[in-house]
Amino acid sequence: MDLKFTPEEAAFRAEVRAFIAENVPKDARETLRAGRHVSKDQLVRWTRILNDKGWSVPHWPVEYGGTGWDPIRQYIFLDEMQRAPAPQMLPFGHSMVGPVIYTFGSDEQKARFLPRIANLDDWWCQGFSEPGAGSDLAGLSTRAVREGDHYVVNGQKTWTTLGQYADWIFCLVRTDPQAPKKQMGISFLLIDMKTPGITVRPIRTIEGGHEVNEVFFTDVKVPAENLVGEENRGWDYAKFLLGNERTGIAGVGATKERIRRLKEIAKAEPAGTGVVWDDQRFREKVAAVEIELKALEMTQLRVVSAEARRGHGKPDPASSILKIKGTELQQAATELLMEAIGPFALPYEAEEIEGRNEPPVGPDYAAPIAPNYFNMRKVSIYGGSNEIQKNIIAKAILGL
Amino acid sequence: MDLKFTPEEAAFRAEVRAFIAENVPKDARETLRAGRHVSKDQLVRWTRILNDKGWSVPHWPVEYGGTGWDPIRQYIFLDEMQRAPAPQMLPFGHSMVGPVIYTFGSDEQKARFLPRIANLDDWWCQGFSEPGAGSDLAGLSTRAVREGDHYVVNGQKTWTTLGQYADWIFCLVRTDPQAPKKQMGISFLLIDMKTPGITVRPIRTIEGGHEVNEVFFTDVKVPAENLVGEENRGWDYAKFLLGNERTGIAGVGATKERIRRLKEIAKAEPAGTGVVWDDQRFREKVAAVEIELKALEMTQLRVVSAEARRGHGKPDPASSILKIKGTELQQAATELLMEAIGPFALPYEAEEIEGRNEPPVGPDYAAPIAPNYFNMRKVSIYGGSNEIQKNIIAKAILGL
Amino acid sequence: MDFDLSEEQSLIKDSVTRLLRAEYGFEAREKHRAEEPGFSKKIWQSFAELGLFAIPFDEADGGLGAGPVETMIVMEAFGRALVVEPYLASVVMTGAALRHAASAEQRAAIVPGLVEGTSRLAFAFAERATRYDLSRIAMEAKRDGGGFRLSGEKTLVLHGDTATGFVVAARTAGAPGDTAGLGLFHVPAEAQGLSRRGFETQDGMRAAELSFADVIVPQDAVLGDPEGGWPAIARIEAEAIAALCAEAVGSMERMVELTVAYIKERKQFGVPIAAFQVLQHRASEMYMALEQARSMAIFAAMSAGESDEAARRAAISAAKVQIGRSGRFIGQNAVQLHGGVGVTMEYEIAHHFKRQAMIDLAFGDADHHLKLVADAGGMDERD
Amino acid sequence: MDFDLSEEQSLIKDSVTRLLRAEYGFEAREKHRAEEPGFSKKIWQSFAELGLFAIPFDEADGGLGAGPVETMIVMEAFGRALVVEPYLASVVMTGAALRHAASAEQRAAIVPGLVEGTSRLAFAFAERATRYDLSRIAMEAKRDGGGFRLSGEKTLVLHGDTATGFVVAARTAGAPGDTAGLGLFHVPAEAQGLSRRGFETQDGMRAAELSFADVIVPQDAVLGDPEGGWPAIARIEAEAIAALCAEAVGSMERMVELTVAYIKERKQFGVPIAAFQVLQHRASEMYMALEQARSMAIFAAMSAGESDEAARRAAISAAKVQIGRSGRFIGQNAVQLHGGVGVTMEYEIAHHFKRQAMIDLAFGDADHHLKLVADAGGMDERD
Repeated sequence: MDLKFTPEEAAFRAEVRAFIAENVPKDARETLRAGRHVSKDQLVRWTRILNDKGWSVPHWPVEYGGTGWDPIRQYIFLDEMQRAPAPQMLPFGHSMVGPVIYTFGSDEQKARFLPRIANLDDWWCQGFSEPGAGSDLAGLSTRAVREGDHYVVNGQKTWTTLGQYADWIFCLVRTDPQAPKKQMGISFLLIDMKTPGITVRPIRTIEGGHEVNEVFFTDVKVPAENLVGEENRGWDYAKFLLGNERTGIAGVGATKERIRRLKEIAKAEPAGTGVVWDDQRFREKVAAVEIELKALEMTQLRVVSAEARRGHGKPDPASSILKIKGTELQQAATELLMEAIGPFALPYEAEEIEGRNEPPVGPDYAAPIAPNYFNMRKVSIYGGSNEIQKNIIAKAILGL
Repeated sequence: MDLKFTPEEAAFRAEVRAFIAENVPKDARETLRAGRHVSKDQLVRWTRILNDKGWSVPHWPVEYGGTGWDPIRQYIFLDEMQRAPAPQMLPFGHSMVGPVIYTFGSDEQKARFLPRIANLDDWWCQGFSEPGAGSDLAGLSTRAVREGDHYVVNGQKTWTTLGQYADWIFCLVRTDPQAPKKQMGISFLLIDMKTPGITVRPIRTIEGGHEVNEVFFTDVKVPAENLVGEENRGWDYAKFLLGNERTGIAGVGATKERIRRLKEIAKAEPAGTGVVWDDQRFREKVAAVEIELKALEMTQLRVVSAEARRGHGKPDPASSILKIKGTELQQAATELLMEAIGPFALPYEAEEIEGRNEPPVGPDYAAPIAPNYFNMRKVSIYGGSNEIQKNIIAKAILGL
Repeated sequence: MDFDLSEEQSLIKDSVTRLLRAEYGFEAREKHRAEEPGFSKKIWQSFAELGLFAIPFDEADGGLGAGPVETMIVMEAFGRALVVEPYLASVVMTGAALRHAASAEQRAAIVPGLVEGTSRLAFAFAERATRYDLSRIAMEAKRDGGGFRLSGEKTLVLHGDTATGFVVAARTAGAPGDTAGLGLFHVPAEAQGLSRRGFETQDGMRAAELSFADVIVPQDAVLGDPEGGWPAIARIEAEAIAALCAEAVGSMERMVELTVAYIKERKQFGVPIAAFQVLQHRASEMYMALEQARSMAIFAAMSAGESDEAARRAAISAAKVQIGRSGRFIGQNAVQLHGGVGVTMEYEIAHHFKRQAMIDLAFGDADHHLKLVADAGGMDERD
Repeated sequence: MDFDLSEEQSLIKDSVTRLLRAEYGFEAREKHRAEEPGFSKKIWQSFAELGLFAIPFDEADGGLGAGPVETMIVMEAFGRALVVEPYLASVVMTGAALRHAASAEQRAAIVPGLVEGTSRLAFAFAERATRYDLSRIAMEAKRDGGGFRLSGEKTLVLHGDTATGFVVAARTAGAPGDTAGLGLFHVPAEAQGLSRRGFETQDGMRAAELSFADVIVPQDAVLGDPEGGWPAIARIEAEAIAALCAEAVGSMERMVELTVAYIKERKQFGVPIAAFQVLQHRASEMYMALEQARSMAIFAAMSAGESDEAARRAAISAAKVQIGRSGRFIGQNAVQLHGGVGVTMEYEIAHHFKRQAMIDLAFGDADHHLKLVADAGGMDERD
């Protein structure tokens, strides 16, 4: 047991840190440090810089553009990305459909899609959730009927994150409604968003932003070559996909960055004869989050290190802890930001996401704080709600 | 809506307070203020003082020795008793078997038992719980078989509080094992503890004390005249009994008294260059408990006042809130006492309950603190665990 | 002690409830707030017709002579419906200013317009550095001939963008943090030198920044002693907090109701999710948090008129702590139990959640008030 | 970075685990602590035979030259079994005193007895007003000829009633609260003028009050600089806390295990209570609290040897916070889920619960350490 990073790991961290510091676009970094969302353009630019370096899809097999890093190095890389902060890769291509394609896809699919994912030439979105299904993903009802060399797709997907920008969507569709179990008879289709019959309707989320969408399919013709793997085996690929995204789920680096900002604001924001940071109780609340976060970071390293031993790609049920605690801490940090800014959380800037026109009401760091707090309520709901994660721990770890 | 006590209610409170202040035995009061248990003798003396005044069973019908007070006055009386602090009446005769006897008992039973309960001439204990039954009270298996003018009782009861002092025990026993539902076929028997075949075995509880017992029945002959009400209807009487003890379940007055002691200790106990009370965080934790307690007191008054309107004896499912929050605050106060005394919680005084021989290690107020904290864990378990109470709220109030 | 409503109180409650049920469903509410001044003038007029604006004022001033309990009843109903009309700003806050500081003549001049709903005042106190300490006011009011000259900036003025006038707290002496040297001034919106910039708030209401460039007001614009306004300011704050507590409770009640209904109806894995015991218990905990908050809103209403300042402050702060904690717990869990739809603008629940968050931050959040209670030695019984 | 045990570490772990499994079940433990010195001399000798007492000492001193990770392994195993033998007092705490303060000659004289288990030292630092600040020591050590004269009282000396000697922290200069002016003294139990009163502790161990009436010790009883003992005291505290964290984690692990087993077996309403989802989730939360605590116990072990005092203190305090919170959460819920039997002496769970409570109060409870972390500005990354 050696609980320090090795000199090689430390050197790797330094290399990553230096590269990010030198190369991340300044505007993107400032956007993130202010707690705002990066634009599509900022994300594309940064992905291409990383791709030029060979680091845009580090966890992929080397033959498809990956780096060959072990899990600890992948963890360090992600941690540094979150802490910089640098724009994070969108998971949809990078961690979701990419690994599905290189694992289960045809050679043609690999050649056609993977390089374009690595360079963010194609913007992917996810078509899993449906209205009324929630955490019961397999209860989906979007239908795909094979007609000659096409599937005809009808149905509706929802919670499609950033679908408004997407070039492609990967969907779970029901190809055999007569299958004896609902998990059977599902297929995994890649669909060009420009296909006729697809409509995207924005969903306005709690903070006022447009991050998710509904996607409607009306007689959408999808070439059969866009089926991944075998027909009616899509549920297996979906499970693979969902179990795949473990490292970084806790968002430790992002929460660290948020706490850095929190301290900055608490030290600037007037309260009484001094500033918010003067209050012992406030400092203790911040420290309490930092301590839980340190514990979580160690827990994450233990999970990552066990994965390194056990071999890649087998999800550890302990990663449910990372999901639960990680999201709780993300939420706790946004709560503390609200408390720090206090009454100046009140003004709403409708233009916030697109860039502002008028001078802000109150300090210029105030505007994103309440929206972030509101928006972060989603993290304990999505990706398998925290209640579902506790079921997983009870069953898979404790045998209850 | 008038949210102040009426002048008559205020005058009543003053009268009660004055009577308690003048009459409660000093030694008993000091025992309680130090967070220790009163002795049997102290309790008997105080009950008889109250009984002379006509106040030992205030909630009983006037014909059996009650006062005719409305629920608000009963609440005020109990609150003053807890805050004084004065020894509280043992519930077993006073609030449990007493009301069962005057409601369902025969005239002979009323005449024989009620005056002796009011004067604590008979010490009663409760024979409901059995090993393995827990919150599933109706799953009991102690058998009573009618033989001529006697029942013959065999079985085991447990968690019999202060059974070591008891003259009588009231028991739920199974008289008809063939009944179609487990709630049927149960009878309610009054049993003299001196009857041959009864053995009492002490259970040592977590803090080292002897508060509860197991009671074993081997061919115990109980006269049939000691059956309350009808055979096989005991479950109805038990439900009546359990739903009856509502006022005071929250222990608001007792927690207030505990917080008074907590502040006293925190202001005496050295920490750094001052005392524990100097720490802002500590004071805030105490204030947080006091605020929840104030809220609970108001909630309790609302429940009591609703009961006054609705008529006596119908339990309000909202009293589950009183049980849950009340026990949480009782526990919170004992936790804060532990934190206040800090390292001097460590020494264990085996003789604590019986009176001490040696000088204490550390301050003389230290010894009962850890035992009280340990012992108070029981309050969220017994009387229908707090989990069961939440089930009740979900079902009876929210309709879930 | 009696928790039943009197006949008059029941009447107020029933009439408000009836009006809101008919005119203030969630979709109607979204329409009301999209109207030009940020609320519905028609609804505002209906409130006037019900006599709601007369509640806190003395009968001698044309009011109903009712008290904090009646305000609680109205605000609780408003909280349920997420009412966006400026009742708190105009009737509760500036109403308190008029009652506690203004002369009979001033009240005779101002109150009738408020009661009829033809004028709407807003209370301007906050500045960049005020945060939760209302004595921390820097804006100057200098004697100028027979009147005063006001210069400086106010911010976060609730409903300030469409108010017909303001009650402005400004400093005639001393320094920010001093309770002495503060005065209250009645300033019409069209006063020379006063400009404002309106903005939307996170919870769908409106507010404004005000800029005072040598605004001259006459002597009779001064409400009470120009250097001794603090006691009135403290009372405005206490009454505002009590009203907010009631509003918060109404909103919490609605959230519990919506959530219980949602989990009964929403199916997953083939059963209503209300079948899951953890959700049942969560709902029970939400209900308990609601009832504890309700108790403290009642306590706040009981105590808002308390003349002993220390006792009043302790009670009001304690209520604000409970409301903040209950509101956060209920709000977060209501959203959580709604799942994805809970974080969309299309469902009512998100709007309650945001309102709760803003109520917590108004006049000091839960931890701010916890510190105040602790610093005062706790909730010692004074009886 | 590597969380696997080395071969030597696995060996230690396996041998301790094997011994405890065979000789230290719950009933055996109750017998051990009922023995005369408050623990089992036979078990103590078995520990010696396994080489556990040699762990922290340098090979040059007759030790194994192992470090905090090995101590963590042993303490975690001890925590699971609720071991009452004075390992923490004698090996961890006074062992740290010897390593950080004593000269080679002193170590040569004292360490062999400790390693063999024939002598047992206890660390006497606490006084009535020390609480959680180890610099708050009043007891005097005055120069007297070639040695020192010790006068005053020590209390809460863990396992002090049967120790063969003490390491005593006493003041040679300055006032309580000064870190300067403290020295460490090795005092045999039979020293003239030293009396002790033993007592039982809440968690079933033993401790003592010591009274020093002009106890004379020679110069070579001084461990290190008689006025510069603070750095060593700070290290004793850090290593003791790290060891306690590991012990606490072992005990938490056992509580989670016992509770999971209990709810699977215990039936109510005709089903195992593990069928109730709220209990499943509670168990999951206990497991999470355990894993978070385990992570911080590892972090404490990593940091116990850290030479940068600020970094060490922050890490150790952070670990103590996490352990305190996890221990309380797990302990309280383990008892709750056991129901009535959870609050009896007859079940193992109550004893773990009490031990956790006492660990929290040893060297500062969770909130004390939270304040320390906060006062230091938080857990800023130093990398």
